[in-house]
Amino acid sequence: MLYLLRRLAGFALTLLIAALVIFVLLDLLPGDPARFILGINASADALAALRLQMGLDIPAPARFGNWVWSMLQGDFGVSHTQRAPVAKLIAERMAVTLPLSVFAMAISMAVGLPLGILAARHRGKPLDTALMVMAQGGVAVPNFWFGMLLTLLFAVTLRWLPPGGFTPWYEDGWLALRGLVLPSLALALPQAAILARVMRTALVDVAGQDFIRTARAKGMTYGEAIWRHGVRNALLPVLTILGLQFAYLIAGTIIVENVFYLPGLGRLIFTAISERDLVLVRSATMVLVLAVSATMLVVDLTYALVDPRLRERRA
Amino acid sequence: MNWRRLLDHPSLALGLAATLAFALLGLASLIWTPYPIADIAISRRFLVPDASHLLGTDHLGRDMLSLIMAGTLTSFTVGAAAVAIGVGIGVPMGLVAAMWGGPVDWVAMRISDLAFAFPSVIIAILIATLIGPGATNAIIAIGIFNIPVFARVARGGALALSSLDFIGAARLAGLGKAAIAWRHILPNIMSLIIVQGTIQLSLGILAEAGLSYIGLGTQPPATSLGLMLRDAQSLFLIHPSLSLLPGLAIVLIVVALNIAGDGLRDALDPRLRRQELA
Amino acid sequence: MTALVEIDDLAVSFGARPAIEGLTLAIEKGERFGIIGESGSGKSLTALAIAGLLPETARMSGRIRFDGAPLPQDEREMARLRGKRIGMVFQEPMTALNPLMRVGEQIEEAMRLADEAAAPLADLPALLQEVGLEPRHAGRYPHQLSGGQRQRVMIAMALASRPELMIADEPTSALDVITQRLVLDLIGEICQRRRMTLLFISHDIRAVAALCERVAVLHRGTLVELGPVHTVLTRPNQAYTQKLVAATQVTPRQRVAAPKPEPLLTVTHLTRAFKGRGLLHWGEKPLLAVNDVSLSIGVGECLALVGPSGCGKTTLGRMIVGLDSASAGEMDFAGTPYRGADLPAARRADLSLVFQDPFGSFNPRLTVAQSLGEPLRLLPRLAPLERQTRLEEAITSVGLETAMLARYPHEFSGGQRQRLAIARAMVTRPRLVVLDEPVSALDVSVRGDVLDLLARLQADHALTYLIVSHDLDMVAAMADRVLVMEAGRIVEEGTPTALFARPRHRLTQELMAARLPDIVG
Amino acid sequence: MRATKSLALAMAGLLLATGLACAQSTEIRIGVALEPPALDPTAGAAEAIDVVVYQNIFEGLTRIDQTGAVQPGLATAWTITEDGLSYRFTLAQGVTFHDGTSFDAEDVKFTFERLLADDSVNAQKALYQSIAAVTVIDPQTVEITLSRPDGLFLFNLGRGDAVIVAPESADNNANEPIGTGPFAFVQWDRGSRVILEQYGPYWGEKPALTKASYVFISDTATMTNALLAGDIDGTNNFAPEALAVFEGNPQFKVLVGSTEGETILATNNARAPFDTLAVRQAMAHAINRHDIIEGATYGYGVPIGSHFAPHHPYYVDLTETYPFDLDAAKTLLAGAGYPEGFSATLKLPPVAYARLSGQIIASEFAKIGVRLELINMEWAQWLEDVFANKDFDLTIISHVEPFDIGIYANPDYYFGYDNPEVQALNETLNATTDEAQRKVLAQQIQIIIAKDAVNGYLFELAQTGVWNAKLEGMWQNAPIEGVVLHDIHWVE
Repeated sequence: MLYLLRRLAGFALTLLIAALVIFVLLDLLPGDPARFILGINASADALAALRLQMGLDIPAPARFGNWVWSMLQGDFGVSHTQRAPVAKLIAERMAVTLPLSVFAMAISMAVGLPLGILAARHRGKPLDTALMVMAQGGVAVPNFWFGMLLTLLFAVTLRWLPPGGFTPWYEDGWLALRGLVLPSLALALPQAAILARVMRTALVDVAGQDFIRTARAKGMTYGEAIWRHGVRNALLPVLTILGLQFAYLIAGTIIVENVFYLPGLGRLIFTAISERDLVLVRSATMVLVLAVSATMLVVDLTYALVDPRLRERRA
Repeated sequence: MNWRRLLDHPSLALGLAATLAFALLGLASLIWTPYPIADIAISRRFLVPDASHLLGTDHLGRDMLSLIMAGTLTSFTVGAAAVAIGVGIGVPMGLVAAMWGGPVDWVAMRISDLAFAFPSVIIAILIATLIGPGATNAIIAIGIFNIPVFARVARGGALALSSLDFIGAARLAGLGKAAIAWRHILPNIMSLIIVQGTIQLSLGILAEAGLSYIGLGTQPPATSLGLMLRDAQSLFLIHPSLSLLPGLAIVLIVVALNIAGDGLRDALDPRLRRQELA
Repeated sequence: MTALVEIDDLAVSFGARPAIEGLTLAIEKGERFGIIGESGSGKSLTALAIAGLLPETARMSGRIRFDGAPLPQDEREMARLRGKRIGMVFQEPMTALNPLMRVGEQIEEAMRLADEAAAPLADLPALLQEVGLEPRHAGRYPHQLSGGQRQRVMIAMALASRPELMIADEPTSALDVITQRLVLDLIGEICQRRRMTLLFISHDIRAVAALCERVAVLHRGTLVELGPVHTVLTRPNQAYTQKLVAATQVTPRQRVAAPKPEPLLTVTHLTRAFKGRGLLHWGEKPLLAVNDVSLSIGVGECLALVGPSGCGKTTLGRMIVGLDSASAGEMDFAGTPYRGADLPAARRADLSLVFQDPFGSFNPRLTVAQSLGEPLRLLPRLAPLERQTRLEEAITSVGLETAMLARYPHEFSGGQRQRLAIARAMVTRPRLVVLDEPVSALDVSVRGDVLDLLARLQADHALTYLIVSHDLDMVAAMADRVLVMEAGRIVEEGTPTALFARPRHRLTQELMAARLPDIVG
Repeated sequence: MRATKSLALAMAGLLLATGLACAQSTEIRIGVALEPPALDPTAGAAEAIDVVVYQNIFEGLTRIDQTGAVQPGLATAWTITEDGLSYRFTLAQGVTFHDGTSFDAEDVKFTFERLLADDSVNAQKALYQSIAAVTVIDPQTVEITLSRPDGLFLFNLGRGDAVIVAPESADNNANEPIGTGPFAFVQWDRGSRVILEQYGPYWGEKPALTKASYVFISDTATMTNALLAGDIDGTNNFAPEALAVFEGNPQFKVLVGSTEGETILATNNARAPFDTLAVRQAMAHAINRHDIIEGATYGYGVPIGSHFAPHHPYYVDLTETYPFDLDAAKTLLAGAGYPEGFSATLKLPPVAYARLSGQIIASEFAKIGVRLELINMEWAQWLEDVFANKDFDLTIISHVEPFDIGIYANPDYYFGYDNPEVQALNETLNATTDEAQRKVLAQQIQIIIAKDAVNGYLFELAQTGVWNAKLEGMWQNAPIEGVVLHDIHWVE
């Protein structure tokens, strides 16, 4: 319980500092959002009117305070350029980014973990070598590049799946799902390769430990011992990697969303930045940071849940 | 570490040799490329490979081989500079955290958490809007992402070492914490840092490609492999080689680095080596 | 009697390096067979070869027959044979148990694996009771049990299948003295009751003598001597066995001069509390590793601090040399008061420490000269030439050559490294040396030499020693005075002779009772 | 690659065959590169807004047709007084807004009062400054009086900035646009698409399409894939570099037309050394239009020698004013006191034509000793640095406003050209309504600015649309921003 409180306090502090960093960075942004919205030939009084409307005349510390305070109440402000509540805009995009990251994560785990286990069980044999060569390639292929190749094959040539775009879930869940298949695959490939490598290393490490020998002494074959005792222990280091991978995945979605013209959070930030939409960039970045930090938190807590040693020491 | 021993590992030798080959190819571009990369000649664009242009020319009539040489250099430079930032800030941070412990450790780890919470693309976007896109932007963004990685490696390594008796012996000999970190811990975690360095270098090269691809990395007239991919992607169906060549170069460099990294780990990690013998 | 295990011309090698060569021996049904050997002798590999558990990188030749039949080649069949007919107990019970599984489940798993023939199995509580555990222990995770309890779990697991052969590979060397004896007795008792064949592997000759009927002595992969325990250990034929046996008898050293009564170090009401840092730990109760300890060491005295692991003796030693600071109380070294880490630099040269583990106490990246020279920083006025002389003096005084100064630690054996560690402790010409388990990590055969060296140095340089150890025999041979420590407090004090002859405190009595009998001819 | 392509074609044929079995489609999906930030064309400058809403959702009093001519819109007829100061408009009958409210003269009055109000955020407010009063005569008649004659007034009324909005809905138009056009807004999946549906009670001739989606795809390669995969039916402006994929492909038609975009190497005339005529002339001589048009637009741009659209009736060909001649350029530079050339920055906005032209120009200029440092910028930064603060040496930009030669009469404009002669000519031009006279005046200005080499005149942007071969009725030219759906239909 104390551990949980302490970890939560650290989490909250990290978020607060992150908010400060984001605010300071974005407040220094060169460029006038009002001019961007109104464009080249806008008159000076039109600009002044818009600036006032956007609250750019309030001093910075007060704006920071207001921002954090209203975020805590679930109010993320109103986007300058899109004239819509930021919370609503972010929620719409999360309906794409969240399933995309989760699918990619699920695919990478479903592919990477078994392959890693397979390679570890056949350590040093041709199968291991073959799998690890594939993994090397998988890690090395840039995901945007892979995404494009996937589109050419499955969308342009075979026409099995859409080349991009996204149908909202409420309209047609099946179409929405289909739209996420290729991007998830593109995102998942390098992650699966990394996972396979990590899983293999962790399992090989565990395989050298005494309790595997104990399990074999109890009457298990090497394979059985690895499966029943090795995998669960090897998953502990893998868990840490999974947390880190989520950060990479989020970075990856921003790029992959561009390849597949998906209306995700990454593209929202991207367009918002080029449109100088301070309020939107700030809050959307904050949501991404929150997502990454929350994953780290969940990983830490899961760690404690899975490993009885930690549960006790930290409780 | 005995260098001849290192080269006993064939995959390590292969990985290092390939990495070195690409690095040399890139470095060579500093003094010589078949054609200057700023030399634009629309009249000779999209040439197929021949004797005068071994890999053909691109959409502005620039020599592909020259571009790949220069692009490789940029990719390596960005990756290496980002690793340098990560090592330069992360390792001291990790060592300080491990040596001083307590609140210092807590603060250092919170900073590291904070850096982790900003995916490199986000940092790149933020920096790009502040100082404009460019290779520097990519270096900083990837570098910041590297800091917590190295901080954790250094901290973990230092903590594992700090329970060993020679650290106690050094304290008895009157060495301060900084001196112990410098003289006793750093040399012993160097192999960890080198291995992590190769991994981060390959990740950095990939990240640079990604950032250049979305327009936040290297800017013309300079070039990088990622930028070449970006320039060529819309021409993929018409002139596939323009994107296949830099793409292949990225894949090969990253694979070479990873093989070298794996080999180094096997060769340097005493725990693995002991396992091999026991 | 027929043989249960027959080993014929066994050879095991790793690459070009042979680990066992031409080993032939047989273990009879129902007998208790011991294998003695130092590290690297191949004794554990022999056990693994019998169980078919050799590492993948090992190459094996020769024949092993179990109950008349050759060991099956098929991995699954071999595994089932292990599961049903062989039980194994390993050295390190912490790592030998799966940390993520309750121990009860781990024992049940062993039962299920042996259940294929539907033999009536002992239920879990009965099994736990047999190894001296309570039913509630089944629900615990390995880290929630003590070392002895974990080893009992291991034994229960080995027994779960009612095996014919029990292989115990150094089952007690990771345990403290008292537990060690209890576990040994338990193994012996169970083998007797179940009429089980035992293969007991150890470097501890007295443990083998206490438990086994026949013994094989292994040295560098070859069989040195084989025969009934009594014969081999009381009238050894081979020089190597003789040396091993001799090493178990620690001869009391000669006192040159009686210790002077004036104290060099006094410790008054010293306490060291460990507690979690930070605001959120304020409610937790601090752990008192050292609790209100007072003692004094006279000039030229050799004081020993004994006690089970975790009693706080090492923490006390670390505070004395200034590696750790007391939470309360004070120390005084030759007129300088201090609390630990605040020991003034000028005084540090007069105090030194010899660490337990000769492998971890040297930075692998520094030459011996660099490591040995490090404490000389405490004497900044030393001329460079003088420094060199000091180093050479120190290394020759521990019986090594000056040419070795240029080498790196990995080029030395364990015994040599411990000599180097002693040399490093001597290089500043200290007055008090704290010896933390100075020989327990060494092979038996070199222990005697190191102890002799320590005794000689004490005589030559009029040193004062504080020995921290759990080894009663060593302490009896070395110390002028003994302090017994338990849970952070000193519970008994006296000369070794008086204390060991008439122990008054319960702990001292237990420690004495746990001593294995000497080998007497 | 050939194999992939032909396989793709085969598959496309298959899909088409299945498509034929269905009834004649009345739906269309159009790919556009930029997503609008909001959908109110009267409160933002983004072209992307007009691409979606102009003449589809919203209509103005007049409308611009695909030749660039002014046609009646919500005003079916008008009369202009002799002095050119008073316009009386007759409004269409039976017009309703998409929310059901009716349209009348009060809406027109509201629209212009809103546009001209102090707190108005209309980006083109300046264009309508000549309006003195809007008077409702009766529900079907409205009179607008001007403070000075304005030759472009009717054209400006046809712009997206002056579409008629209703007081009931105007505030929500950014997110839920309500107009009088043939298509009504249905939904906007931000980041993805906007969907429009035919508005049943539309007052005019009904369009053929019943539903249209605008799909936002910024990346050219992705757009190519989407077209090839049949995920979209066409796009109004496709990147010229990849047009080769669709040329000669019978499934697609490529429409190449004109735009109002004069692409120029804008030069800071107020800053040394560009305040020297000889320097600007030297640069003009060093511009290789052929290579730039080939390299940056793959041959689809039309060379220009002044700031004027080649398809406009007033156009004069001035491309040979300063022919490509590096020697002449060097001589001029030496004469101006720069025998070794000089260094300067070239700030480039994030559009392909600018980035590519910039690289080519930098390479050319290097040959006369002018060393350019390329600085790539995002739009907002460009607007701030270059456009608002005039902190630049050179930049490349396409001026897409129709008939915008008047910017050369504004000495405060970002390129800092201050020539009283041009200012006087422009004033006369604005006050002149006679076509022949206007033409003479406009041509005079064209010649002066070309001779003065105010900016480097590069090319007129082309509009290169790619459409499904079975689509008809798309605008080939872009006299004004917008993808007008009214006439688009599927044919067999």
